[in-house]
Amino acid sequence: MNCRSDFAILTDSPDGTAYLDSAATSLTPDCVLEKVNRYYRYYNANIHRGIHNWAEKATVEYEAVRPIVGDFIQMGTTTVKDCEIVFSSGTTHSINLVANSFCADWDSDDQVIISEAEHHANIVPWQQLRDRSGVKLQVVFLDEKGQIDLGHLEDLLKRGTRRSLVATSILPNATGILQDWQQIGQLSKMYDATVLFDGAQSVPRIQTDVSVCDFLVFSGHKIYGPTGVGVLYARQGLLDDAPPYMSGGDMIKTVNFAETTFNIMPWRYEAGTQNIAGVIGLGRAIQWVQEQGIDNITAHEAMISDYAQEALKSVDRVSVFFPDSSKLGLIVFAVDNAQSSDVATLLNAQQVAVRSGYLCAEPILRNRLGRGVIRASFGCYTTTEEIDRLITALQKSLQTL
Amino acid sequence: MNCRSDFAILTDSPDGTAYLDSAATSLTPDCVLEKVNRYYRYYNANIHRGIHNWAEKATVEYEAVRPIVGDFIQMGTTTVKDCEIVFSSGTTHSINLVANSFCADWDSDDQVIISEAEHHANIVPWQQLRDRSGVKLQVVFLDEKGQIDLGHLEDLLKRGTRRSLVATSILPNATGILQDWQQIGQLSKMYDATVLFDGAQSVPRIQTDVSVCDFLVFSGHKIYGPTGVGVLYARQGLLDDAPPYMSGGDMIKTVNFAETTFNIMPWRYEAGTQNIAGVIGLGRAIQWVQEQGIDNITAHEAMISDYAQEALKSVDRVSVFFPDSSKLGLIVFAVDNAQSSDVATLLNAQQVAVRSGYLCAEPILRNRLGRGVIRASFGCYTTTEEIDRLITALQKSLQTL
Amino acid sequence: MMITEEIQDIRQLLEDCPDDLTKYQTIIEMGDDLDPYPESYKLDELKVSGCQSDLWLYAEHHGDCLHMIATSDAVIVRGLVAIVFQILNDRPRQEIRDFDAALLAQLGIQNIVTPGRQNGIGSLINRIKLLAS
Amino acid sequence: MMITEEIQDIRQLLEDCPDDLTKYQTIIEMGDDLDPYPESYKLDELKVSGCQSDLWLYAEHHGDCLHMIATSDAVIVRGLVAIVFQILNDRPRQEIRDFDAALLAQLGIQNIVTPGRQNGIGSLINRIKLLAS
Ligand SMILES: Cc1ncc(COP(=O)(O)O)c(C=O)c1O
Ligand SMILES: Cc1ncc(COP(=O)(O)O)c(C=O)c1O
Repeated sequence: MNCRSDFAILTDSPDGTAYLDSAATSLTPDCVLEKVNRYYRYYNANIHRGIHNWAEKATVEYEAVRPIVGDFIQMGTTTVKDCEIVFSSGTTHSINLVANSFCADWDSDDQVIISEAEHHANIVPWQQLRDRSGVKLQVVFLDEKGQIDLGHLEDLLKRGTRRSLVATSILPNATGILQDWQQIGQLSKMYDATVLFDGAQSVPRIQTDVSVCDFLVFSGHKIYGPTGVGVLYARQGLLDDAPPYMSGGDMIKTVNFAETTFNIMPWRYEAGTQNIAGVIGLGRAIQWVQEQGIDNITAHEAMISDYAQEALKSVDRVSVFFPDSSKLGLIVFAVDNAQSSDVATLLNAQQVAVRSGYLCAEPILRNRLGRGVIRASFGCYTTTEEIDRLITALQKSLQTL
Repeated sequence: MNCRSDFAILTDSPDGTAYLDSAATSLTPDCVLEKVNRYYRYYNANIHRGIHNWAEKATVEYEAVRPIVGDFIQMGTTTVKDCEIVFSSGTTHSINLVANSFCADWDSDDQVIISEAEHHANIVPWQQLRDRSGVKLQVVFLDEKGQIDLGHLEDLLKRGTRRSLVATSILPNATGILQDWQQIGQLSKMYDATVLFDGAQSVPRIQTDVSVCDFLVFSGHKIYGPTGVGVLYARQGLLDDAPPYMSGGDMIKTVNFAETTFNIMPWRYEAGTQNIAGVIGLGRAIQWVQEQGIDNITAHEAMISDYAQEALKSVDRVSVFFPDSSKLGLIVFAVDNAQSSDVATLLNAQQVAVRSGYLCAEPILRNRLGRGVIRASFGCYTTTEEIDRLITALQKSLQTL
Repeated sequence: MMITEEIQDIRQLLEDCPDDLTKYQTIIEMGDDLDPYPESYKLDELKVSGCQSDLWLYAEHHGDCLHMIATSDAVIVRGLVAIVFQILNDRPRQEIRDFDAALLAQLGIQNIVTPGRQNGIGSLINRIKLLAS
Repeated sequence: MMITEEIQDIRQLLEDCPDDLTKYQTIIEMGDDLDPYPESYKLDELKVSGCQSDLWLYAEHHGDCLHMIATSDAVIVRGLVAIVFQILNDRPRQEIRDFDAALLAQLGIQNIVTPGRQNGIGSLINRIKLLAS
């Protein structure tokens, strides 16, 4: 990959940081900032409701992002695809929306199956649903390779009484192990389960395809886009009549004090003034990813991840999480006799930026390791030199710890 | 006011638009864009959980906006004020949060009182609460001056059986008539009601002071800030233990599959990766407003509004909504025998940008006028020349309609 | 005339206008020629939603062709309807179904082809295509 | 010594370090001098939350003064605790209550004074002030 020059933060960075925290948030290419700035500088208006030129231009730019997203996640060529893309404030919002709207009438005859390796965003909303409605919340375990145990998944699906929702991450942020998502989708479909894929980490890294799922969620800020914006893909028909999660302006057809008629998908779920600049920036970010080529990104991140995993394995006292599985985009590891925040602090003192702690995925880390970890994570701009800097800085840190 | 040069969109605008739609969204001064760009160019990181320099810098910048907001809305000088400011995705989100979290255990013994002049954002969430929980939803009417009828409000407060929430707009977007909000707050307090003020239109235009309310909500994009960000001020203690509206990462203390402990205010209500750039930009926008002087802004907008109202009254076939009350920031009017979207379209053809239709406040417009309207709305950058252009363009349009 | 020719004609007419205001005046005048629309047909099920103004559309199959009448309380919408009718009314249904709405962009009128289905004349075209099938 | 003098002392010590890594090494070494903290005091109610690492703090009133012991599983946090103790431990409670935590910014250590109350040593200071009252 040869994209570093697209990022002023990498070329002009005054502090020479090796940024290895892209799984938390990715850096943003200049073209995305330019696109966002153009909105504020040339047509800074609210959308949908205005008749004037700026409002029209803003509406066109905003709505044009739906087909951009649709193409990117391979929704196929149906003409209705705009109606399947809802803009949210992020992955977390998207999952809460499904838990509250799609599952509004679920109860103890229904079950939600998540995996052991989920991010809190894909755990807590389901716990809240369980506590509110009695839905059964089941956890499918990982096998020794870090893959969702399909046998266990099938057991859980078999035992379900009425409706099942399988909600799992395609690329869990606590393992970096790409799941066999097509298989998970197909197996779940055999049992008529609804499938929600958390694509927060995968959509920026692999070609995703929604043909094997019903819902796909991801965040703008992890795919080289702005903060405060996300996507919910929802297969046509699934959210047509559900009670909206959020209500207010622009998601209604007509309001009077007695009752209100809601708008149709996708606007039904986009209450209030949207993150207009954010959505427009997200569209540009996805186009930028397409310009780089998602397959090139996959290959580059796989190369970097292999390189980093091999290098880390050779460092004394370091144990990589699931060492025998290859990783995509991130490596999670721990250091014997050293607390993870100490390691991260000393790495930072050497201008190497990593994450430490429980990575918003406390259950798997507490259950499997009983301790916090360190995570180095990558973007398509990450270089092997940055990995070398990580290794050198790590070795130096361990002399102190 | 002399601030137009702070807005590239006004000085470089290639199409010479007279932007009279600031109540829908305000224009954004260059300093706000610069602040947002600096985040993406120098410390593009996720907040709270990271240990490295960029994460720390982003966290400091993000958290520094809470006291900026607190000062601006005159929270006083308590040291705990950070805990009373929650960042949301906008006014709509803030109101939904209160309706779902604060009112989570409300039922048919409780009542919510809104006014006739509310925006859909301050109607529909309460209808949803009513439909879900049986809460009584009451509507207080306006008097002939467009002010909330305090006698009627008192009647409704008296009749309440257990808890009451009064949720009204300080400056309704469908009338532009500044309410006697201090009186409304004091009267409601006499009856132990909780008071929520919708400050979407007022916070950008007058010095607000939260001493007479419990909740104050407003949006970044209407106060010269970015899209996709808003504020919920909640008096200390009111939201400490409520069930969160949205759940996921960063709003938790600890998660395991059996149960989850939530974080304290305000983070408890900021699930997932926040609109980091948006919040940082909002902070700069509020500082910019303070640099201009909120009192200067009030005076300027009052002057422009008077000027526009007088000018409009002199145009044949035009009737101003509540003609005998002075307006702040916006004028709503209708034209005899002309449909409002026709008028707006012809104004737009002459580079004058206004809103038309029901302004996301259908009930009052349908009930009082039975038709859509035209709204011209102002910012602190609006000039009397722009009003003159409106009048000329309007006269020309009426020759055709 | 072929659809593309109709579009070219209207485009020419509008291009000849010296400014935007005149363009809309021309459009409004075109609306004056719409066939009358009976009050009794102003039914909710004949309403095309998505505009700020009300728009009613009634259609019948005349043989292979689709015959339509429509009206609106907004004179600009009436004019836009007249334009759409000049292009599509009384055409074979197959031709209407195959019509590529993106062609309307050539007319250079803001709002005539709109993103999503929230406003403008886009929902009218969708409804017409539906009725043609 | 006065609080401000202690701060100046530590500041000098840290400023003399040639780079950030050495600075942290110095901090870690300061943690080695902490008084031992009994295992039996590692109770949930003595935990100071808000750090990525565990931090326990136990305090007693000795006359007017506050005497504290603390420990952490993170050696940098232990070092930061040692710094805070050098400044505040065994001081009159009134003095601790009046202490302006913003002064710690002079130490120039990232993370030592943190925004909000979510991470770092900020919650330790808050807890100490609480215990001093
Ligand atoms: C009075 C009032 N309340 C609420 C809103 C909703 O704000 P937002 O769309 O930013 O959520 C608006 C703006 O449209 C408003 O004018
Ligand atoms: C796998 C996964 N799911 C969900 C999330 C939550 O995303 P956000 O914080 O943008 O809502 C993250 C990111 O932190 C993630 O890595």
